[in-house]
Amino acid sequence: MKAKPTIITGTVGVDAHVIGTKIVSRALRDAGYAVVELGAQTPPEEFIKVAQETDADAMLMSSLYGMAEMDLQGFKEKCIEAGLEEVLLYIGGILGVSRHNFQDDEKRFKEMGFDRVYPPESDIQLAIQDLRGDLMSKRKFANLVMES
Amino acid sequence: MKAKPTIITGTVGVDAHVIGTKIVSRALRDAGYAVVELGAQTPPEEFIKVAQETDADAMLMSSLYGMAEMDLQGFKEKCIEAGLEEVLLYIGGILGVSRHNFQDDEKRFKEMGFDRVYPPESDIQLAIQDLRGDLMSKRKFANLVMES
Amino acid sequence: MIKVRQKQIDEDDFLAMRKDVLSLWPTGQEVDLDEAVEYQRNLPDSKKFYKVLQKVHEEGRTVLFPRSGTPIVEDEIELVRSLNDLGIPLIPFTTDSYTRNLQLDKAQRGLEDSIKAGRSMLNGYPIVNHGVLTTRKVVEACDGAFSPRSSRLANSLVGEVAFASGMTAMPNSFFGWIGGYDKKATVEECIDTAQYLGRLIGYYASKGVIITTDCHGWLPNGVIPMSVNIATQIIEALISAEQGVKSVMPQVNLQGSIAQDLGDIRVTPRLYRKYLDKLGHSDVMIPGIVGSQVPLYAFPRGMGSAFGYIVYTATVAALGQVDACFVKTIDEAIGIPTKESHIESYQAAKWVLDVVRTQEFEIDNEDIRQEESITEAEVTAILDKVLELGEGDIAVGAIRAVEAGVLDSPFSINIHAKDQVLGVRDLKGACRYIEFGNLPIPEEIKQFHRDKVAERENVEGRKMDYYVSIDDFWAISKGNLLGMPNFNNNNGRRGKD
Amino acid sequence: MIKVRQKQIDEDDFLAMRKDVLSLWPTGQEVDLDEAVEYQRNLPDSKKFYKVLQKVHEEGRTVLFPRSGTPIVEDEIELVRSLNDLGIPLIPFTTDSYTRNLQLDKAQRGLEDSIKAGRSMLNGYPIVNHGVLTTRKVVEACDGAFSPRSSRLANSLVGEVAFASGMTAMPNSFFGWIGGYDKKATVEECIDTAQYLGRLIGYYASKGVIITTDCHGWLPNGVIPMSVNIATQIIEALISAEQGVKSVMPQVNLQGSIAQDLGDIRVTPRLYRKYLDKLGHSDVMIPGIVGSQVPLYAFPRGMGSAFGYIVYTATVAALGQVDACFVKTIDEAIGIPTKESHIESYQAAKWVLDVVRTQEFEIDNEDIRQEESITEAEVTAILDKVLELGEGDIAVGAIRAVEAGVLDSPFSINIHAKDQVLGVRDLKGACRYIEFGNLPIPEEIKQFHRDKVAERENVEGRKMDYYVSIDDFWAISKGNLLGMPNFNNNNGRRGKD
Ligand code: B12
Ligand code: B12
Repeated sequence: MKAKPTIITGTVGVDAHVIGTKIVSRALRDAGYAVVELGAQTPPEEFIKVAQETDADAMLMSSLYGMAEMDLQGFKEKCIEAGLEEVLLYIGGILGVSRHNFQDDEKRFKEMGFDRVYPPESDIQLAIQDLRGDLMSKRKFANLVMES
Repeated sequence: MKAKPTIITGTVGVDAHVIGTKIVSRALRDAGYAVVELGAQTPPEEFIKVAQETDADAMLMSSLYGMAEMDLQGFKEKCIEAGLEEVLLYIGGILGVSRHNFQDDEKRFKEMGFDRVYPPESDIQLAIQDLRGDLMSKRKFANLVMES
Repeated sequence: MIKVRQKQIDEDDFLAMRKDVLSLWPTGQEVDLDEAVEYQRNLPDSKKFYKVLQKVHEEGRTVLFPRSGTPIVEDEIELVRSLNDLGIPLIPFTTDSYTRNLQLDKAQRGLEDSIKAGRSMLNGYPIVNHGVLTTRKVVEACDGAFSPRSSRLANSLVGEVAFASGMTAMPNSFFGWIGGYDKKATVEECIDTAQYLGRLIGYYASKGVIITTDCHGWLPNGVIPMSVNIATQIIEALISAEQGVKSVMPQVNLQGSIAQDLGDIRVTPRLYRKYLDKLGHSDVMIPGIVGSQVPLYAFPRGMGSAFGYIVYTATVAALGQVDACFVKTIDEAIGIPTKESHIESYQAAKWVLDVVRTQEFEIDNEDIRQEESITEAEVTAILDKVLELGEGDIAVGAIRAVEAGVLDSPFSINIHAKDQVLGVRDLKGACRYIEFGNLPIPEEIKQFHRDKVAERENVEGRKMDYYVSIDDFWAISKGNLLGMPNFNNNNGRRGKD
Repeated sequence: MIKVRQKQIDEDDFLAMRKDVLSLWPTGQEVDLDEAVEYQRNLPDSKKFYKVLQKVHEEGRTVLFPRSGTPIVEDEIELVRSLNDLGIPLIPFTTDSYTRNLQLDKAQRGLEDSIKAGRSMLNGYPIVNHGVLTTRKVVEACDGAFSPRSSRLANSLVGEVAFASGMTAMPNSFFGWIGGYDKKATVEECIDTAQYLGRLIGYYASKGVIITTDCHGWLPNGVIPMSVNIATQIIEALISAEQGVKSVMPQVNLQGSIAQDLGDIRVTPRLYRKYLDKLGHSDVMIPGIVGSQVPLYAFPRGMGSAFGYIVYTATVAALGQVDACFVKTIDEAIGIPTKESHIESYQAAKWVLDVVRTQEFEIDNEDIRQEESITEAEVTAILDKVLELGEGDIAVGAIRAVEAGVLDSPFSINIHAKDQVLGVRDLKGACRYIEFGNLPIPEEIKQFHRDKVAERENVEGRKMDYYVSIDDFWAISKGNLLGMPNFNNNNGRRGKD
C-alpha cells in the first residue's frame, strides 16, 4: 500500500484554461496528496499513459472550453483497456457550450463513466472530501488520515 | 359646421403623469386644433362634462400609471348616455401594470369602446394623422385642411 | 390673504388636528401616539433611518435606497426581505395612487381585488387600509429602516400610520406635490400639510425619537438645472425644521452630466447647512445625502440600455461619495417592475457602488468646480429672493415666489405653477436654461447659460427651443445626452402631414 | 543557442515559407497574394481597421470592439451584421480552439457536425476550413473592419486566409500565447511565428495596404500590475515593426482600479511611441488604443452583477477616452454567449460609452499620476533590462528575459514561464506585487508595493499570500475588488476537513 494517494490533474484536449487546474493541484498538494500536474492542453491519451506510469489513484480533470464531451468520447473504455478501471475519474469546469443545465452535463459525463462531475466554480475543498471518501470506500487506503 | 375640431386632452383618474398630455396638447394646437387641455388627474366625469360643454369632436386621453382600466369601466356607455356617441375616443400611454403585451391592452380598450389605442411612446404626429382621417370619415369635417 | 406662517403649531391645536386626521379611516384608531413613541424607542439602530445613514457615512459606503411597494401584505413582506437580503438597509415603502389621493375606498377595493386575483391591481401598498398592526409585521419582517412615500392628500394620515408602525423616515416634500402629484392644491395648502407632518415628527423628537425627513424639492420634470429643485428642498427643510424635525436628508438628482451632478452633490448639503444655520436650526442634523436617478426623463426601454443607465448613475453617485443612492429598475419604461427585475437591477447597482467606493477615488476638475459655483450662485439668489418676498418668513416667501414665478419649473402638474422656464443640454451634456421665466438668476449667470446654448446652436445649426428641449428629454432613453430631431416619436414637432 | 534575431525576413525566404504555410490545408490554395493585395486596395475605408480607428479618434468617440465567432457561415453573417447594426464598426472574428491548434480535421468534423445539428459544436469560426471565398462573404456582409483571433500554431495560416479575405487587423501577440494559449512552444518558436505574420503584413504594407496589429502582451492571468503586460506588448510591437508592420494598436487591460486603469491608459501609448522611435520605427503609427476587460478574473455569474461589471469597465474606458473598448458579455461566466446576450451586453456598454464621451470629461488626480509614474518606471526598467540582455537585440533579449524571469507573470499556460510573481490588491483596489520574482523593478518602487501591501495586512490582520491573491482573483465575480477569505469556493485554502 502506498503512503500517499497519487492524483493526476490537468485540462483535457486543447483546453488552455490552466488557472483552475493549477489551483486544484496546489490544494491537493496542500492536503497531502501526491500530485502529477500535467497542466493545460493535455490529450486524453497522456492522462492514461501517465496514470499507468505513476500507478495513479484518481484523475481530476478540468475542462472549461466547452468541448470536453468531444475530447472524452470513449475515455472510460480506454482507461479500462489500459487496466485503469479502478482509477477514479472526476471532472470539473464548464462542461457544455452556451447556457445549459449542469444537471444535463452531470448525467452525460456519468454515463461516459465519470465517478464525479462538478459544476462551475465548485469548492475544491468539498471535492477533496469526496475524494478522500471515495478512496477509502475503495479500501485502497484503509485508514486515510491526510495531513489536513 | 365648426371651423376647427375641438379636442379634449388630459390624463384620466388620479394619474399624475402630465408631461405626455402637455406635449400632446401642444402638438394638437400646433396642428391647428382647438384644444381643451384638462391636464393631469381628470376624473372621467369631467371629460364627459367638458365634452358636452364644448361640443368636442374627440378625446385624447392619456394614462401611464397602469390603472386606466379601472378608471374607465363603463366610460363609453356613459358617453353614450351623455349623447356623446359620436365623440372619438383615443387613449395612449402605458395601459397595463407590469410587463405585458400591448396587443392585450389594445383589445381590451377597443372592447371598452375606444376607437384607437396607442402603445407607449407613440409618435404623436402619426396619431394626429389618424385623427384627421377619422374626423373626415365621420364627415363632420368634409374638407379638413388643417394648418400643418 | 396668506394665513400660513413659519411658526411651530401649538401643541393643543396639533392634538386637535390629529383627531380629524385619524378619523379619516377606521385604522386611524390603531394609532396611539404614546404607545407608538414607546415602540419607536425600542427599535434597534438598524431600523432607525438616521442611524443607518450615519453608519454608512462613517463606513464610507454608498447603499441603495430603492422604491417599491405592492398591495398584498405577504408579497410586500417577501419584497422587503428580498431587498434586505441584497444588502439594502434603507427600505422604501411606495403607497398606491388611490391611497395617495385619499380615495381609500377605491384602495380598499383594489386591495381586495388583488387578494382575490392573487396579483397586484394597485401600484403600491395601501398603508392606511392595512393599518398599524399589519404594517408592523412588514417592518418587523426585515432588518432595515423604512421610509414610506405618499403625496399631499394622504400625507398626514400616511405619516401617522407609518410612524406608529415603526417607520423612521418620510419625505415631507410639498414642492414634490406641486411638481408631480397634486394638480389643484395651492402652495399654502401644501405648506399647511407639510407643517402637520413636521409637527408630528417634532412631537416624536420631543420624546427623543428622531425621524428623518427627506426633501425632494420641486420635482424637476425636464431638462433644467437643479437650482430651483435644491432651493425648494431647502425651503422644505426649513419648514420642517421649524416644526421640530431634527434630521433632514438632502436629495441630489443625478441628471447624467458628471460635472453637473458632482457639482450639485458638493453644493447641496453645504447650502442646506448654511440656510438651516442662518435661520436658527443649527441643531438639525444632516445624517447623509441620497443621490437619485430622478430627473424624470423617459427611461430606455431595452434591457441593455436600461442597465447602462442604471449602472452609470450608480457610478456617478459612488464617485460623488453620497451615502445612499436611488436607482430605478430595468422595467422602468415598461411598467411596475417584477421582483426579478428589482433584484437584477439592484445587484447591478450594488456591484458598482461597492467596487467604486472601495477605491476612495477623489474626483475634481475645473468643470465640476464651475458647476458647483453656478449652482451655488443660483440657489443663493433664489433663496434670498424668496426670503425677501416673505419679509423674512420663508413660508410666506415660498407662496409669493411661486405666484411670481421666482420659483418655477416646467411640466409641473400643479395649476398654480407659472411654467415659464425651459432648458436644454449644452454640448457637453450639462443642463442649461433657454427660458428663465422670472427666476431671479444673476445676469452674468444668465449670460453663461446663453453662451453655452449658443455654442450648441452653432454646432447643430438649429435654434434651441421647446422642441429641442423635448428632444433632450427623450435623449437618455435613446442612448445619449443630446437629443436628435428624429427620435421615433417626433416630439410633437410639426410634421409635413 | 538562440537563432532568432530582430531582423526582417528576406523576401525570397519569406515567399518560400509561405508555400509551406499554405499547403497545410487545401483552402491555402485559395490565397493568391497579388489578387489579395488588389482586393484589399479596393476595400472602402470603413473596412480598413486603422482608418476606422483614426476616424473614431478624431470624432472623440469610444466604439465597441467585442469578441465573437460561430462556426456556421450563415450564423456568422447574422452575428456580424447584428453587431454592425448596433453601431459596432470593429468586428471581431473568433476562431475555434481546434483551428487555433491547427487540428483542422477536428475543426472540419466540428463544422460538419454543427451544420448537421443546426447548432454550434465549435467555440468559434473555423476560418481555414471555410477558406477565402466563403470568408469574403462574411467580410462583405457588413460595413465594419475585421480582426480575426488565433493562437500560435495556426497564426500564419489564419493570417494568410484572413487578409486575403479582406480582414485588416490581427493580433500578433506571441506573449499572449505564452500567457494563455500555448503550453509548450519556446519563446523563440513564438517569435518565429510572429515574425512570419509581421512579414506578411509588411509585404502588404510594401504594396500600400496597411494592416493593423494589435498587441496584447503577456496575458495577465491574475491580480498583478500591468507593467509586464505593457512591456511585452511593446516588445511585440517592435518585433512586428521590424518585419514591416506600419500600424500597431496598444491594448490597455482594465483591471477595475480607476486610478491604475487611467494611469495605464495614459502611459501605454506614450511608452509605445518612445520605444518605437528609440529603435528606429518612427514611421509606425498608433491609430488608436483599445481598453479591454481582459485581466482574466472570473466573471460574475448573476446577470445584474455581470451588467454592473461590463458597464463599469466601459465607463472607465470612456473616462480614459480610449478609442475602442472590448467588454465581455453577461454570459461570460456561463458559456458561449447567445446572440441576445451579445446584443444586450453591447447595448449597455454602448449606452454608457456614448453618454460619457459626449461630456469630454477631464479626469485627473494625484492617484492617477502616481500610478502613471509607477507603471512608467516599471515598464522602462523592464524593457531596458530586456534590451540589455539581448545586447540591443529585442528578440534575443525577450528570450533571455523569460528564461531569467525578468519577464514573468503568474498562472501562465506555457511551461517555460518562471511563474514566480504574484500580486494582490491594495486597500484602494490597485494591484500590487507580493512576489517580485526576478522582475527588474527598481528598489524604491518595490518598497512602494510592500508599503501598500503592508497597509492592507494591517487593516485585515492577515498575511497577503497566495491565498489572498486567489481570493482577490475571485473578488470581482463576487462584487468587489478585495477578496474575502470566505468566498464560496474557498480557493483551495486548507480547510478543517
Ligand atoms: C481566464 C479565461 C481564459 C484565459 C485562460 C488563461 C489561463 N492561463 O488559464 C484565456 C484568455 C487564455 C482564455 C482563452 C479561451 N477561452 Co476562456 N475564459 C477564461 C475565464 C474568463 C475564466 C476562467 C478561469 O480561469 N476561472 C477561474 C478558475 C480558477 O476557475 P475554474 O477554472 O473554474 O476552476 C475552479 C473550479 O471550477 C474548480 N475546478 C476546476 N476544475 C476542476 C476539476 C475538478 C475535478 C474539480 C473537483 C474542481 C475543479 O476548482 C477551481 C479552483 O477554484 C472564463 C469565463 C469565466 N468563468 O469567467 C472564460 C471561458 C472559460 N473561456 C471560454 C472560451 C470560449 C475561450 C476561448 C475558446 C476563446 C477565446 N476567448 O479566446 C479560448 C480557448 C483557448 C483554448 N484552447 O482553450 C468560454 C468557454 C465557453 C463554454 N464552455 O461554453 C468561457 C466560459 C468564456 C465564455 N463565456 O465565452 N480563456
Ligand atoms: C415622469 C414619471 C413620473 C413623474 C410624473 C411627473 C409629471 N409631471 O408628469 C412622477 C414622479 C410624478 C411620477 C409619479 C408616479 N409614477 Co411615474 N413615471 C414617470 C416616467 C419616468 C416617465 C413618464 C413620462 O413623462 N414619459 C415621457 C412622456 C413625454 O411620455 P408619455 O407620457 O408616454 O407621452 C408620449 C406618448 O406616449 C404619447 N401619448 C401619451 N398619451 C397619449 C394619448 C394619446 C391618445 C396618444 C395618441 C398619444 C399619447 O405622446 C406623448 C408625447 O410623446 C415613467 C417611466 C418611463 N416611461 O420612463 C414612470 C411611470 C409611468 N410611473 C409609474 C408609477 C407607478 C408612478 C407612481 C404610482 C409611483 C411613484 N413612482 O411614485 C406615481 C403615480 C402618481 C400618480 N398618481 O399617477 C409607472 C407606471 C406603472 C405601470 N403602468 O405599470 C411607470 C411606468 C414607472 C414604473 N415602471 O414603475 N411618475
